[in-house]
Amino acid sequence: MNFAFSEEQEELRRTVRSFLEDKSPSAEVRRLMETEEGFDPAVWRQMAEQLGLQGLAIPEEYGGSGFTYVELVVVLEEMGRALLCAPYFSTIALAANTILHSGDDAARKELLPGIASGETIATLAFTEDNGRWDAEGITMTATKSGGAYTLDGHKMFVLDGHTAGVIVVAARTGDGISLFQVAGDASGLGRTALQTMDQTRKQARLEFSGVPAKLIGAEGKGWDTLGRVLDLAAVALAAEQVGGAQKCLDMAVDYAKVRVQFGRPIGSFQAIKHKCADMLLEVESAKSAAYYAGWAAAELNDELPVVASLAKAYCSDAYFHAAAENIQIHGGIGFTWEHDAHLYFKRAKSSELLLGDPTYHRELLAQRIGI
Amino acid sequence: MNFAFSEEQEELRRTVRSFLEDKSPSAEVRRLMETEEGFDPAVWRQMAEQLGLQGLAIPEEYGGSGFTYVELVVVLEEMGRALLCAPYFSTIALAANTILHSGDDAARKELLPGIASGETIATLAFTEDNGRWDAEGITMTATKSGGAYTLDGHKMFVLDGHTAGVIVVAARTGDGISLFQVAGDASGLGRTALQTMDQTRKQARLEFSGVPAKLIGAEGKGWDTLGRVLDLAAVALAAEQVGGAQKCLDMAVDYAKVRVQFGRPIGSFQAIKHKCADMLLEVESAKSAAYYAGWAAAELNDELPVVASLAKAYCSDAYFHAAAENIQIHGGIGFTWEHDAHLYFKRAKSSELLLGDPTYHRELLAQRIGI
Amino acid sequence: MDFRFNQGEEGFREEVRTWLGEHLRGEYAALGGGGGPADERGWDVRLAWEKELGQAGWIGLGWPKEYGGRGASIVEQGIFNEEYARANAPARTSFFGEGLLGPTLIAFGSEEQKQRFLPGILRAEELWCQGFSEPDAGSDLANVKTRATLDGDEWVVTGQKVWTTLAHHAHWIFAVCRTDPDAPKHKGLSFLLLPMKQPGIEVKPLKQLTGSAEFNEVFFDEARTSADLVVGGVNNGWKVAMGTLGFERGTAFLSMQLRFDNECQSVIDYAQKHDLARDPLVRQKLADAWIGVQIMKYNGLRTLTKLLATGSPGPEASTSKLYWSAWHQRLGELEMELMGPWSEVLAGAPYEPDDFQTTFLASRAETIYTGSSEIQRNIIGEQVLGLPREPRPTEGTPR
Amino acid sequence: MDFRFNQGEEGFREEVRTWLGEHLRGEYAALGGGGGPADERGWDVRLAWEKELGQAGWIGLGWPKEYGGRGASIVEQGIFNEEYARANAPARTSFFGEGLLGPTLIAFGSEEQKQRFLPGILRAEELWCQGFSEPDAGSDLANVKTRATLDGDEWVVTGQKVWTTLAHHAHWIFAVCRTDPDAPKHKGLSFLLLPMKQPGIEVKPLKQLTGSAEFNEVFFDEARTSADLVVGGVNNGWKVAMGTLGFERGTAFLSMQLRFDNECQSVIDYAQKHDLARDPLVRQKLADAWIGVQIMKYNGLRTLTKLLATGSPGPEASTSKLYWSAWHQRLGELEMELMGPWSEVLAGAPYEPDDFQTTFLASRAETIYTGSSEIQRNIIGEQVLGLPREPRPTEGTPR
Repeated sequence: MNFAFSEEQEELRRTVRSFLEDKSPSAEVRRLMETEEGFDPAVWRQMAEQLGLQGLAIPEEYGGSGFTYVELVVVLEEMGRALLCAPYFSTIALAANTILHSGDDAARKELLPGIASGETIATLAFTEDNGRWDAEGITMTATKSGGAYTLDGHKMFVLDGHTAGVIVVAARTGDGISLFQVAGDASGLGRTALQTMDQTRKQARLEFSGVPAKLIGAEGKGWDTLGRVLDLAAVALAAEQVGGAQKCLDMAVDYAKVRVQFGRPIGSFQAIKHKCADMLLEVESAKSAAYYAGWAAAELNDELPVVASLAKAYCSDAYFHAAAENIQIHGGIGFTWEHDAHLYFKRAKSSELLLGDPTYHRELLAQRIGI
Repeated sequence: MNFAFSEEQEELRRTVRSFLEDKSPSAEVRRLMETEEGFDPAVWRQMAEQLGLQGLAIPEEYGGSGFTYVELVVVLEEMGRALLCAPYFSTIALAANTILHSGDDAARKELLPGIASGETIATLAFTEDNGRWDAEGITMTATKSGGAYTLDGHKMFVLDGHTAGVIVVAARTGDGISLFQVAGDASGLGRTALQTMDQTRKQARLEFSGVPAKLIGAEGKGWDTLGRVLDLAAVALAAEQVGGAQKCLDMAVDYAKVRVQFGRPIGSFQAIKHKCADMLLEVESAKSAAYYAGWAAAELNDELPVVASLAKAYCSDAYFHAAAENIQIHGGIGFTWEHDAHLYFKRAKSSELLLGDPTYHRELLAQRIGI
Repeated sequence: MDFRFNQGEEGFREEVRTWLGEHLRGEYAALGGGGGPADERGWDVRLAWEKELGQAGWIGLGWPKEYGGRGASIVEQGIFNEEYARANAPARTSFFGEGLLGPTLIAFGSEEQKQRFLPGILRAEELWCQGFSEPDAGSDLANVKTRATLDGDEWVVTGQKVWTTLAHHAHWIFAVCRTDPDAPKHKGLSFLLLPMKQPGIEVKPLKQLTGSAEFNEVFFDEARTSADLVVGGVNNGWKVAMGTLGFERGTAFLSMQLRFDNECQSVIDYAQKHDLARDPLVRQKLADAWIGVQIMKYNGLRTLTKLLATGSPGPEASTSKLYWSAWHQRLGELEMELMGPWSEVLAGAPYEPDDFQTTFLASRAETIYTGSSEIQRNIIGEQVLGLPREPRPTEGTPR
Repeated sequence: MDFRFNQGEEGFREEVRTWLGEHLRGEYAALGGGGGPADERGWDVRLAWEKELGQAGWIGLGWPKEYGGRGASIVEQGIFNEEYARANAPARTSFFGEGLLGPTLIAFGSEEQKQRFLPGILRAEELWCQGFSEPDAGSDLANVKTRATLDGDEWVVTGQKVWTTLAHHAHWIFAVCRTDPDAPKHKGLSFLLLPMKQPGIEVKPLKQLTGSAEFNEVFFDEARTSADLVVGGVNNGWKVAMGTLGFERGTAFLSMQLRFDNECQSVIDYAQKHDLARDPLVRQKLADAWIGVQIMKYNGLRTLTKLLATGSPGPEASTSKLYWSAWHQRLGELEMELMGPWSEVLAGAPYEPDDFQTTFLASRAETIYTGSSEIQRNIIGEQVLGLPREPRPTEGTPR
């Protein structure tokens, strides 16, 4: 019984934090979020080459270093804390997980090494205009002609869809939901970057018209893979949320210690002190949930579906609450553009809705525990 | 445009408050709540004879004094404040309203004068084991044989059902829901007082086996009457809730001013002060809702169904919150039996559930405003 | 208790409606009810419209007739605001002059000051802005640091104000400045009037989380104004400023409530249009939002009645800001929930939130400005409920 | 990170299970896990059971072996508590002796005190109660007014304690008394041990809103105890009492979590049995309650790990009381909501709430006793987050 990170994992955290403090300070986040691409290719390369972050949890046989999901949780938490602008979540939590769990060894061998090395940016095109994260939400169709597939229709809200070199697409054939691999520059593929409220994570709309696609895994078995990937991605997102929430708490507490009103630091007033205490309770509880879920993801055990929804629901609420309270505690300065509080606030909201909101995940959890 | 009580209405309030301070102090509430009957017949008589409270809103032609629902709201608010143990709500808000709006002038002439004079205690037997407050909840049947009706089945949670001399019963005939008048001592009627968590308002279970009953109003048209009565009763209950909530706020504020901890009155701490401020906001808002609903009830205008549900939903939440915070602010003494805080807390919960809980009324409101 | 208006009041309502019907046309009508302080689109049209209002005598509606107002009753002011909002007429540009400085001058100003400034407000020819908040005096007005010293027949002012709405358009600013640095905190302040268009004043827009700049920073670097432009006497600024803050409440709440009512309805419409209103969870939240905005109305009508009867609002008025700011924040969150992933998509570049997104973002500021929710709870606890104050190191009174 | 137990720990679990399987039979098993402090039913059976536990060495599990304990690790203590709760074994009677006084004596007591009192606890022959709270010292222990003066070789104690669980059954009380009225508030206190069965001590049950008396008032009227029964030295009681409060946390949270888990499941069962679990609103609330109790478990395991690694719990431990008391209150409210009008009907006369009703009522006390939620937030804010304290007229430290 040991609910703690190992010394190696703590060392990884320190390394990543120090790297991100250097490469993703507020000024850099603000510079990148104003660009359409939304990331710095040089930093992306360094993440792969210097720290091996992209390949961290990819098995060694596919060019990664074979660490577990627990290490991934550590990395994602730090990225959430730093508001890193980079296609890491889309490439690793969505695309790499999908390829890894697709049962398609050829696809793994073809795609994972490029991801691990940082060469390939990838994503998963799942949602459509209906915005749903369940199987019924997938209505795009794939047509088989000869041995080849073509895709027609559209995908919406695709994370980093306009910059990804490889897009894994969920679409329907006569056999059901299937997974396809499409090149970012495929003919017939139109990609439009969306202007988003949270500018630190980019989204795109993808229009497919007769786009040639390659099947990943077995036709009609796509949901088996996607169900698991959604759970794994929820755990990854919960970890990001925990990092962001802790940062909001840190900002609020630091400010409450130095900001003086009525002759006292505002943190000495119970109204502020008790807000911070409640934030701590929620942030610590969110950590417990996300870390436990990280372990279940590493073990791929039976608890995973339940704790994934649990962590996503709880961490979403905790992050949004912490980000909102952080603005309130900062007072006037807290809602200016120049202060970072709003960046976390917007990220908290976009993360809350990504992969389904807390209401959706509580319902999912109810089903999964047999209510 | 005038949203205030008239000087006469304020005088009525002062009179009722002073009467109840005299007749329904804490010791008397505690004495009566331990009895099975749950009220003092002498006080009930004085209410009628000295103050004319039972006949207040009953038209003069039926022996009342013909005041409006606004005056009734004032009286009920004071009764809620004093936790008066008496069958006033059941007799006036439920039974008298049902008879008055039944369209049955013979029944009005037969029953209302007795109610107005304080001779008759009456109630409405609506709910059954299913606890529902909608038409579907009524399953008890009435059988017509010759010109006479008999009732079979049971009613549950009937307010003051074991002490009422006249029981208005909602039951089904082939034509639908109909209203019946049954004497409290009718043959075939079994009455069992329930032990209730809130001891200040008594409930009973009624078993009917071939009980002779007299039709009130037209057969099958009972729901037309009951629908209106439920709205009027909701307004009455909201008024009671407002009185109780204000009392909880008063108790909490008074205590916070004198209770010293850490060398200061606890009301000087923001944690307590801000709780009280939030309570004030809710109590004042509850008043606005209940008073406005009282006016709509007096006018019997089109707004009534909507504002009745609005007031019931909001005042229920406000009262429960105020009663719970009152205990918290009192600390240890607040959860002892000897302190009155728990009496209000229990009354708040029973009132919250009576006539349907806030969730039920919000749904009803949504339907009523066309959502 | 009666919620109908009397004949005279209904007549006044008819007059307002008729006038708006005749004048709110063409480019004025096209503007719609939008136009926040940061919205530069149609600014000239809004100014022209405001002058039309002034010519017709709608500015200074509640001011005494001797100062050029119409002496309208509070109910009439409420009716005007209500009809104005209902007609979706342009956002007002003379709020700070009409609502705050005018009443302050009428109460505290010299006869010369009244003669000099009231007509410009009534004709919408001189726009005002308010210089109270400072970086170190957010909720704590007594902590104002902007200094004013007398140099011959002129005040020389140096310092900084923040959260100054409309500063870039205003001709004048009324500002609380420290004129006696040695006096106890709230005893050394004066309420000065300064012309904005001078070298010593610089206005910088303060961009908010919405991407636009509803507020400004105003920097004073030896800005100058005439020595007689101090309102209510030198070192008496605290009292005058408290008076101004009192006027801030006014009767605007009815039109505000109407605006919120419209917004609530648009949320319900959105839910129905997108087939979300059948979801029992959504229905609860919509009903809750609707209840909230109705109670805002009832509370407002009670306040109005109290004002009419006693000249001062009841306890429910002090809770108004706390109430609506929290309600509006919840509504913004509901709007995002209903929009789901679409809530992330902006209407345009570079950063153009739609109405729902703007509510969600801008409502975070509403629980902070003009007295944060925490300060409101202090005020209610201490001034309404009479709970004891905290031991305070300074003597400042919270705004 | 690994949530599996090692072989030794699994072996220990097996040992506990086997022993409970063999001994928890007959009238012991019939008692079930119930039996709050106010529940007199089966008291003699509970006492006999506690002695069986003592004989088998389960009392003082975590005490050092030299004082008769088993020196069990924190994980083993957690496992024992977990299995004990899972087996639905009777509520313990020796909590105050085993969990609070024992560790306090081991840390602060004299050798004579240890020899005199530890064996009686380990054999469940002497029961203890705790005399800290007073009517005027609810959250403010430094404000204790009960006086103790030395009269020859005896302390003479006069005053009153409240919220004293089990006082009517206890043989001894450990009480914080004021021994130097002239010293600063928390410097004049001593930690005394007094026999309960004496003319100077009167115990009165304190009836709660549940209708039963979980707590007592204890009145001291020249009660006496031997001069040497002061723990940790005269006028050093503040430090000793703080130590005792520290032990209060212990490892009981895992069994508490398990109890809450069971209760949460019974709520889910109730909803399903009464066909309420198909309602989307109810499903949200059930899922939320379930999430809450799971997170309580995860938090507990993190605390356990920190305790193992560093000897002191992490920040999440300080939030535990705040968390579970709020969760349990919400659960109680959900229980009432699900029961609907049936929630009003008591199981029997005169006032006999069922399990759900008891949770609803008793949980109001849980956010108050052993440090109210407000005090907990102060502690977290100041001691964990390092936020500045308020200016305080007295020097008392909040409990």
